Amino acid sequence: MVDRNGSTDIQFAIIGSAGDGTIAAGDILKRAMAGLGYKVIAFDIYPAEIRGFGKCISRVRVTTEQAYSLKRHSDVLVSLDDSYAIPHVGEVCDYGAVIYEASPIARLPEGAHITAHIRPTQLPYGLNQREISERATSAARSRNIVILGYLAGLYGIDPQAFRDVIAAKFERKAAIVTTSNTTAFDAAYEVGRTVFKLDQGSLGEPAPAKSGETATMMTGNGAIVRGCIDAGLDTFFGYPITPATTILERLAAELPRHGGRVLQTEDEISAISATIGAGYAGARAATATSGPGLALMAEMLGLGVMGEIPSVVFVSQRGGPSTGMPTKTEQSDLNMAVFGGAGDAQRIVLAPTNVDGCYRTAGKAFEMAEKYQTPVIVLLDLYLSNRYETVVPPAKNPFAPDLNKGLEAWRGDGDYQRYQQTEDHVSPRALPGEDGGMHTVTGLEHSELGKPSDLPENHMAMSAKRHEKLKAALTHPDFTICKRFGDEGPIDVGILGWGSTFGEILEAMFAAQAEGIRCSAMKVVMLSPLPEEQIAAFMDDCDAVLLPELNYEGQLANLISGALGRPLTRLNRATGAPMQVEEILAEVRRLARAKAA
Amino acid sequence: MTEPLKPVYLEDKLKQVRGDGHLRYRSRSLPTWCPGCGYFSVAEGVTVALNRLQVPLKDAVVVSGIGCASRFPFFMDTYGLHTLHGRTLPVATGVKVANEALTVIAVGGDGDAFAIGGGHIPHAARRNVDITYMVFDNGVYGLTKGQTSPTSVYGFVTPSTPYESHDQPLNPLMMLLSYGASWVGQAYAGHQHHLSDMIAEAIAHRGFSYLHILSPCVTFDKTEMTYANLDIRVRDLPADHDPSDRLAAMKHAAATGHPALGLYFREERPTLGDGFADVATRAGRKTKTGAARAGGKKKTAKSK
Amino acid sequence: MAEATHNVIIGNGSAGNGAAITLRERDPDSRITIITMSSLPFYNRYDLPRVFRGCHDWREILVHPPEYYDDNRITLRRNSRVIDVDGRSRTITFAHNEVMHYDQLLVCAGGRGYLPEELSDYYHLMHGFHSFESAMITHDALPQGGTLLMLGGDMIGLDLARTLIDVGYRVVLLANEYTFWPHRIEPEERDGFLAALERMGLEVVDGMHPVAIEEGAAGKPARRVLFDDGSDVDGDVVMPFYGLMPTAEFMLGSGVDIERGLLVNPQLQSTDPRIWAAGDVCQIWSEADKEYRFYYGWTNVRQMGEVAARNVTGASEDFKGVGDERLHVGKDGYIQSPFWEY
Amino acid sequence: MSERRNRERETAAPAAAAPEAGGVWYSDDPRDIGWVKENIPCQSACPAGTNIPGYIQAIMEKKYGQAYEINREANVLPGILGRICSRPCEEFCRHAQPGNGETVNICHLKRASSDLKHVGHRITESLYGPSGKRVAIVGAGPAGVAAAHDLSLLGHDVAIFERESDPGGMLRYGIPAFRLPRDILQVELHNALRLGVELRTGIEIGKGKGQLPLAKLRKDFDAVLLSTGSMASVNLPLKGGIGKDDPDSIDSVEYGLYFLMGLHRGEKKTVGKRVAVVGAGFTALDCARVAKRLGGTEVTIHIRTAEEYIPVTKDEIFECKREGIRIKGLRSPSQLVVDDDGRLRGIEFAQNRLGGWRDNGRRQAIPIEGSEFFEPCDTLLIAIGQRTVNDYLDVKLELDRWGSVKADENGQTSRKGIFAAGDYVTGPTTIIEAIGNGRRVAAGIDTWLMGRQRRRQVVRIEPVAEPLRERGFDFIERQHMPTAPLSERNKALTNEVETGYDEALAATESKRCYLCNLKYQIDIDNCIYCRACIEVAPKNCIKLVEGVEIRNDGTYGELLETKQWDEVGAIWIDNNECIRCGACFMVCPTRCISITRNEFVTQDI
Repeated sequence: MVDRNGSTDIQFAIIGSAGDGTIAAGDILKRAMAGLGYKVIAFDIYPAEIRGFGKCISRVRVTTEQAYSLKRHSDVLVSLDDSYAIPHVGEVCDYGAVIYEASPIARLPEGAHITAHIRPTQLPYGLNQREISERATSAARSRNIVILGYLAGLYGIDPQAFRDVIAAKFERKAAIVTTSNTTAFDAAYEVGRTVFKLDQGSLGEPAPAKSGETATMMTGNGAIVRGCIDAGLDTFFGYPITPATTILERLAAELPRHGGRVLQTEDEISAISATIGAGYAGARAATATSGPGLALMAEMLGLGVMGEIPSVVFVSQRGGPSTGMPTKTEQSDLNMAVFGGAGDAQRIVLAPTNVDGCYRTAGKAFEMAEKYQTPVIVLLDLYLSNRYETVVPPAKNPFAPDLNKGLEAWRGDGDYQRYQQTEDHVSPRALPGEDGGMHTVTGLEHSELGKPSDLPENHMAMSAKRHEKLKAALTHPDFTICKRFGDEGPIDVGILGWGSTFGEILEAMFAAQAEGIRCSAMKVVMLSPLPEEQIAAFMDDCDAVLLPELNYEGQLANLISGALGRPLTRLNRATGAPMQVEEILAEVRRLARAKAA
Repeated sequence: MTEPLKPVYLEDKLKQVRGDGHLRYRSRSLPTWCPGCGYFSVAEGVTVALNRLQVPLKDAVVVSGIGCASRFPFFMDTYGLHTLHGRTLPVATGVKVANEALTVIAVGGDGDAFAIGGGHIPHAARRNVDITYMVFDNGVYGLTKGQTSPTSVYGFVTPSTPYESHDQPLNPLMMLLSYGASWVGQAYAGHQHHLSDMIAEAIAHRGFSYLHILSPCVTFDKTEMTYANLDIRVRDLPADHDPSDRLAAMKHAAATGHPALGLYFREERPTLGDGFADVATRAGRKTKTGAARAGGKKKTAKSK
Repeated sequence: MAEATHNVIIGNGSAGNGAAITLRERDPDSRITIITMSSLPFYNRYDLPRVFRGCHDWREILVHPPEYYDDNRITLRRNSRVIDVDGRSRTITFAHNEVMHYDQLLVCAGGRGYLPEELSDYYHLMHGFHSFESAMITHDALPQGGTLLMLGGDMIGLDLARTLIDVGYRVVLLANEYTFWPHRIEPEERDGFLAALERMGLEVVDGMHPVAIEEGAAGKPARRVLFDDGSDVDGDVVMPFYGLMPTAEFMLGSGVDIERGLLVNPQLQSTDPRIWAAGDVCQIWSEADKEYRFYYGWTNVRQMGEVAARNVTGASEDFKGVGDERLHVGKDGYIQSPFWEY
Repeated sequence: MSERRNRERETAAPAAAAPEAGGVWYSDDPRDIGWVKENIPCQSACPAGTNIPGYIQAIMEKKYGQAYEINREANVLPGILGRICSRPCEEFCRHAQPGNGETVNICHLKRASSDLKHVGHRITESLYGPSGKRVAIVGAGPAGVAAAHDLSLLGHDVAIFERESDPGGMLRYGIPAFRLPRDILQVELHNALRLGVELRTGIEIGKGKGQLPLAKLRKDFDAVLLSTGSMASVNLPLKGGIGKDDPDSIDSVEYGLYFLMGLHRGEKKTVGKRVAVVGAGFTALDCARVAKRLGGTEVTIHIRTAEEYIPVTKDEIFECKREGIRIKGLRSPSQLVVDDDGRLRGIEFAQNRLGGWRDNGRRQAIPIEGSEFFEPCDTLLIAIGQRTVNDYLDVKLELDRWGSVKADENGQTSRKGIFAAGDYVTGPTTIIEAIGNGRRVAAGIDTWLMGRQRRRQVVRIEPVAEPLRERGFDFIERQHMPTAPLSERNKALTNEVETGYDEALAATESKRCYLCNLKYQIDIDNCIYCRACIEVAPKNCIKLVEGVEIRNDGTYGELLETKQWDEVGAIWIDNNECIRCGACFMVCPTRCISITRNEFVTQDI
């Protein structure tokens, strides 16, 4: 658990059945560790059922320096339900610990208890989870808290950090909930503290916080919310859909405090409609959904493009097509985000690669929507939306409050032309209520005046206008549209990536460099319009280019090879699970060997 | 419980339960609803009802949308169709139009029905398509973990309405009565036997029957539509209520403080199927309109 | 294809491991499971005194590396306590409620330290030495250069005493009839042996009868032992060494014969043809002595495991106690015991 | 709703049961009787059928007097049994099942009910009117006293004839005072005999002169009950010509039973330093402990088999050992070794090996040829068993092959009107068995005298509003009986070793009882199969059931479980696994789980 250079790198995996409080336990654990100043990256996997059945896993990686992805091997596995945990025992590293229920209720056939599967190289810790909980609270419900107390005791982690989080977590519930859970925690802490320790190691100290910085822990969705608020979001319309729901919930709780308005509509169609309406009226407006919802919104987004109305749509991707795998992660809505809808309907598509990126991208999305008068789609995925990272919020608000090229920019004579052709293809935009700016927005193709017109040259010109204005986004101030990491100059293997997968890509790159492979990685944040020059330049440096993404078709690979016509190696995974660092590394090695040969 | 309690003997009960044959309508796999969920009661009711009506498994189709309630088809051994959020009724209509012989049961939760699916209900009702629509109303979004729903009480605090919801709840019974549903009833998951009776009646009714089922969500609603609450609040429709009196029915439906259980409204009128039959005859030659009407009233063959 | 025979061994000590590897050699296809209550793989209990020489990581006293079990296709069940064995259905029930079937069962559960019932009220005031865990706890309780009050002695205790004295602790031995257990010594030899112990640096108190143990008063050592004559002695740690008694409770329901230990014939087979025993847990019929008797010491125990395993796999071999079991005083004037040779 | 529910209950009503106000029902349905037998294992294991959960709940509610009465109803002498009972109940306690912890200290709670009841506590017994019948009982031991109590309660005139100067039999003459203080014995016997039982001590029945012939007794009374116990030692034939049938022929060798009886008659007894006791019963242990107190330094009990197989409680063995007594197994004495002037030097034993099981559930031991060895000792006490004597009989009674009087389950011997009970019939057993048998025979005598059975056993089923326990109780440790310090024990033969529970200890221990007489049942008519109860169950006690095994006697056997939804006919509580924690009751959404108290009561017919 304490690695070579003495700094902490320990990954916990808590596995149980839905209803065991697995996810809640993981949540308390990561918050407590972050509270102690550790860097945390965490990701939960849970089934669609609310309770009763289905596997839940909460993985929490605690490090001194921020890690970029989860490890394949966990150092500690806690089983709240052996039937689900047993297949994962192999995930525990040598001299890693396996903590399990020592006295199950039901008679078990041979092999049904986890002790049958723990390797001699792993450390078994039997714990009477249920009994400790029942002793402390007369009910078994606190088993998930019990294992936390045990972990704290076992690894000498400050129990107060947990007590605080527990208190905070159950704040809105009856006081008894907090007290009984704390009792259970303390009881188990004592057990963990006094149990014979099979491994003498304890956690290394967290890195001291830089002065003035207070690191907090956020999910991708949490960072989106923070970004929205800092960017001055006015209205938000949403409809619950996994994994975007928490954006709605968080904004519903927080936006009103900042003068914004949130409404849960009856469906996605209504949500995007209201968003477009508010955008027309000059509000910074947004909605959030997932693939199926985006599909419903396609037509209305078309109106947004056609009417050149600012709007921001956050799309957290999940396994598709159709209802697909609502609780599994995937990067397969890229095509729909970039191309979806009727007609030539280009819009800006951004894809942050980590939680901190979610914050910046969210804010910048509003700047761009406003500045370039277009819908902006921000592509997340379940893995990024739900995973926790410790981030340091910027000291001062980095987002421009108002970039609207307003009526005052109208220089022409005669009637105000909402769609006037200009240098930068962006027309002055009057907002309802502004004198002298009256106009009509329509989904019909229209003239500069906004009057319906299907003249050939007009449609050509307007199409050009709607596409050309977006090019400026490629140089939008203070925003990373793509970025290169790792070795400079000529490269054996270059890795291109987008979205959440880039974390694994970075870890793989570091590993490859450690093995002496000249390796470099580039993340592409702006997917439409595509930063073709930078990508081309990067590919020039590389003998081989690898593009790992979580979909079956290789959607970004198609986009790039379509745009640049260059060869690249695809690594497509559509398993519903995040990419494995080892998978990427193996591919990098293969390409490096191929080059050497 | 201090009421006199005579000994109950397991094997007598097992004989009764396993003997009557309603278990055959169940799937093999156990329902995945939260333990305590009212939907278990509905599931029990539907199997009992189908058994009572002797509907062959092959002729029953259960159609649902998205949501906890919509998992229902998975727990039946009949034909099932798990469609998209809110799109239950159009799909169910299609099934019925394609094969009049089928017993089509559409089910969904309050969100699926009255939020995203709300637009479809009036049309299914006025067409009087001969299907049964059961809404399991727990007044909350379960599958997305506890947000407010169209039937949630005013002032409901949920993750999406942390400062209380400020929307009035819909009154589904009033809606359906005004939409022109030809059979409207209400039951409660806590009253298993009455529920089974109502489901049987609803399925037997010829035309669009709407059964509203009050069904607590034990996971996300600890305060409003709980068993404890409903046990006290629910009452039976007065014995003298005349189910052909739509206005009287609406009066009862309006009294939401103490939801009344039972049959609110029933009328016999041509179904969508009759309409098709009528069109067919009109389109054809050599038939007298009158005969057509008579034929229209004839009950289309249901293999019940 | 038929299931491979499942040979289950209860106990992960030298008997159990001796049996396991022998079984593996003689029956390459069989399933072998070793069950142990400990959370550690097989370590050498005779190495436990090393804990007081600064060896605080159990990995250092493992007899085999953990991989050994996988390499030999031996399933090791740690933290697993057997609460019942049913000879009729040939099943084992674990404390964690799992039920396991066996074809042949080898009971090598060993023994635990015996504590005379008179002193049972004071158990919580004594320290143990039966496992790495308890040795560590004792180590932590014993201040550097502190005093150990050793009740009885016995060869395990005296072995520990040798080490403790060597690394600068003080050992007060309250000698009694168990002091040289399991050696059977003649009354006239006794004083000679006690003298030898004193030569080795132990402080021997003989003929005193402890009746109670107390926490030491403030400022005094942590423990105090009171004698029937009203006198007492102080020390930091009190450890009872009254020899071993077999760990056989879990076999009571199995239907096999038990007196103190499992009663087995010279082939180490119990009264249930599919249940065998080896090590400190079994009482072996000795035709010579016309009694059921115990055989102690690493060599004996290991030997028993191997013999049992061979007989399980078809051989019919009698166990004969190995080596000279007599205690004697060596040239250095110190006590020499075959039990210390391993 | 509850109205709707009632309707269904009506239809569910079985013919067997009969109603009573307040929701209480009485049933003689074999399934209900079977349930009580199966689900209250402690009560079933008690030869006297004591309502154990009943009295423990009373103690929990601090109603000690009531607890005492519940005991008296079944076992007549709670204060005595609370001390020296062999506790067949405790090994069957559900709390002792794997994973449930340690058995409830049932016996010591019984003692608590007697110790803690108010001084001048009022004994409540519903008396029957005088029957005009007269019954003579021979022998005032446990069986005789129990029978006397019941018969007098049933309205008969009872006279007990006792050879010794005081009543009690083995209680008084066998068991040492440090286990059973004599004042307690006195009070308890008095309570049992106070209903006008005429006690005639110092009278021996027999054909000898000065003795009262049985024939006369039979003439003067409507019925005679023989309960003279097994008051003779089984002889130990030893090689070497000495003490073939009478080891007393040399000093310092004596039969344990006579040793104890002499001691309790007031004779002076002494022992040497090294005392050997041969035998494995309570008598052997008592001998050893007495010897220790009389100054024996090295007291050893030699047994033929092994500790595991001897018929005494573990506590008793443990206390023995604490007092410094050693137990050595697998040996049979083969001969006494005596020096020339006839003084005992020691015993020669043969090494044993274990044999098969005897039909009384005990192990056999087989001596091994040529395995003899010598053990020195100064005193030898032999307590290898007791036998009945009936050479005194002047009336011809049929005997069985062991020479005991033949009697049917009602105690009726071959001679009408002459009954027999207790160890006298069964051979040496335990006090509680003797009492149980005495009471059964008393019922038999009553039926015979009155010409019909007057009482029967039925199940009383009473609704209980809510769970009486909480899960937390199950984790309370077993409260051990406080004992006098070793130093105190040897000071006097009369110093009681076990000092008894105080109120606090009794309260704590009583909480541990699962109250197995509570029956948790799911009303299938209102169950919606939602499994909320299963989720909260602390054990594997609530099951998805497709059927149930029904035994020939009409009682229930195993539940047939299924995990297949379309096979699940019922969700049912397996009361054999249930620990009565009430979790399911609290959580059921349709409140279809009921609790009833099910217990045996005797009804007049």
